[in-house]
Amino acid sequence: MKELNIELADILEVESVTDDEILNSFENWDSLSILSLTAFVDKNYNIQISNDDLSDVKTLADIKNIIAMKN
Amino acid sequence: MKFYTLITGATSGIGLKTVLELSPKHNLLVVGRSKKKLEHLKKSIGDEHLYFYCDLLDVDNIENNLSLYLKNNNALINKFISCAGVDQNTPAKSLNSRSVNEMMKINFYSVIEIVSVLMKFSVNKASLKNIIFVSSISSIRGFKGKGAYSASKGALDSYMRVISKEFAPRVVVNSVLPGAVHTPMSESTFQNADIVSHLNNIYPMGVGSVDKVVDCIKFYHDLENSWITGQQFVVDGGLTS
Amino acid sequence: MKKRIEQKLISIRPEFDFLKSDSFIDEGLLDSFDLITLVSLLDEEFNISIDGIDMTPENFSNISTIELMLKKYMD
Amino acid sequence: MNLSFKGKKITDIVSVVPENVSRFVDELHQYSFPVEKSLKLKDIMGFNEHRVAPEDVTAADMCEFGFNYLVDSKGLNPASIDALIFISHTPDHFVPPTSSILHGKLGLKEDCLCFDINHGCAGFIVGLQQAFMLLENVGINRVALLNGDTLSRKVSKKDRNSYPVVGDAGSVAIIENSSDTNPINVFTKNRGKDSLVLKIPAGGSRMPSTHETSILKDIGDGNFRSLDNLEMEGASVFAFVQSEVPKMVDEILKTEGLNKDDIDFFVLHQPNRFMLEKLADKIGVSRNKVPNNIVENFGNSNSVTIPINITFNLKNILTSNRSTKLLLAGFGVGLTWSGLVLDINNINTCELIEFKKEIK
Repeated sequence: MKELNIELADILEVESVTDDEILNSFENWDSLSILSLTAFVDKNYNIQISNDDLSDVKTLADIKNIIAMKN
Repeated sequence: MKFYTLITGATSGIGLKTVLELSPKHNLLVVGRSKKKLEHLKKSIGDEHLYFYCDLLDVDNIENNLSLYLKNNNALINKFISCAGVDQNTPAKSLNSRSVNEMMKINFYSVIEIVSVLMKFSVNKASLKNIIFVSSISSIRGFKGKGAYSASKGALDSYMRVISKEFAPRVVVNSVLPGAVHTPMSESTFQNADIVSHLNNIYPMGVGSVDKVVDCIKFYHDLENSWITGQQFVVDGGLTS
Repeated sequence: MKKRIEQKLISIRPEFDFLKSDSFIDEGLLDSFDLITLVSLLDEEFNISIDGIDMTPENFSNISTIELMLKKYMD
Repeated sequence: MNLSFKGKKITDIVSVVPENVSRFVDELHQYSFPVEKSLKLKDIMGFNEHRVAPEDVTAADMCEFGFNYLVDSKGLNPASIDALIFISHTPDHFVPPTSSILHGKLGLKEDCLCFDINHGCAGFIVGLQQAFMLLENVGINRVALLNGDTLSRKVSKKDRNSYPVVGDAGSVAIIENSSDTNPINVFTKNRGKDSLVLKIPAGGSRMPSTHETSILKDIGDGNFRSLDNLEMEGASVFAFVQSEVPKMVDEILKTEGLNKDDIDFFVLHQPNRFMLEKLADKIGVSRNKVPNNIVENFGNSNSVTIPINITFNLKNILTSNRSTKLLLAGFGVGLTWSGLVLDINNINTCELIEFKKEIK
């Protein structure tokens, strides 16, 4: 799921994002970024992530786990 | 990396005049669907600008082509002026989704595609600072026969207000809403003497010219660190006042 | 099986009597494009795919040689 | 022969077809066969629609159009091209090389190598191999491979067996050095002793074109052809393809350590529908994995069928992030047969466009 790292970097307006970086530490990690990311996941993997799913998310690895679980 | 102002609809009417006004002081990325006109423009304003051949009707290819074009030319876009547009007088009774769709593609969907490319960090970094849409007073007033055109400009302005909030504080987004001015797009209207005399009657300051509209575009283009965003600027000689 | 083969041959070239010839290609009953049509029809009729290598004048000399070749694909 | 390369990739592919569509059902009157008999062959052979260029448009014109599309709409910098290869049976002139003419028209720099290669069905793979060899040299980082043919003019309009399946087209592929270290193996074999089974007899030095060579004659099976037209011993070519191409595919897969299942698509040259179906069966892969719709939509355009196949059928897949494994193979004129396995993802450009003579 390397494309997810690329997309998230784009959304956060940084050069790259690793799986275990804390998302809250990014200046641009806000509600709009979350919407962009869930839209991308929906479009590319046909998986819907809800707000509840995201409540415990700290890193991209957590998001990848959610995708893996729902797949 | 060099910064450019991207201008669509750049080979005629308001877009062309804007290009001619801005070209001496700014790097421009000129977008047009007529290769001949682009080449002609290149001869008159020079090689230092970029010329991107793109048919905005081909909406599905805009993202790929524009991204690649910017990458291959090491270009970053800091300002975007959307001038491309088509007009058509069709009574609502005769409208159908197919003809409206074509207008929506050029007047609205293509803008969405371009903005999304320019906001992509991997393509354009965080370069974009200023967006100006050339809309129309048809966006805020009803004129007979302008159902599709009004809808497309209304959509554009609604979208403008939303992205002014989403992209703040980095990007300012505004629309310029011209009244009737004589351009190649409105040529058929202006060939009819009755309509011209009617227009001169209803416009308190008379029918406008392209220059008046371009003055306004240029003003907002040249503003740096402006606090004005999400606004519609009417340039119509007082018609809608 | 012979009957089914003959029917296909007649559908391509109704003007010939395929029972009377022993050498379809040499005697001009089938040209190369008739052969292609025939192979297509036989593929469909018997639900097989005749190998291109088997598209030789020898295999398509007469109904018996065609039958013999087809049997290879039926096993 | 198997040549191995590293760090090469195709970044852009554009195919160009003429706007003009010619339909088999409208051509039936040209042929001396009963209509019903010809129609029987329609689905079997893929006689349907093909593209025919206007008389004053050459293969080079279509290639030029495709290259300019990359420059104008994708921002390709002409000055970045270090070598240009033009592969065709239908050059603009005998002298000069068409690659030289194109070099001028495309505005390429003087430090740029130009070659014409006279090749057909295997021409796209032959061209890729040349491009890879050129890129092995320091100083060559980007190669433009142009393939084009106007075969419709080399085939008699009264030849029902050939005319419906040929089409005119051009293509441009941009090939670069890349940091990808996966090896690319290119297989090529030649059988020159059989070279004349596929030929245009007249027009060269062996038999110059004259009034006599242009006269159409009934060749015995109801088709009319002149010595200026392409002719082939159909059965020999067919047997050659059926026996050699599957062997080559097996050899390629063995060298790459791959199974047939590992290949996402077999992108083969497209002579006609029947031959491709037989070939897929012989190779032993599902016909779904062998895209076989180029003849019926565009016609066989020699070395351009592989780029057309890629741009017509695989655009969405190859521009996506997912890596796709293609086995490309060309076979025919020469007799040459060649192939390779390519992994492609995120390709910059993968487009089929129509040639428009009048630029607005």
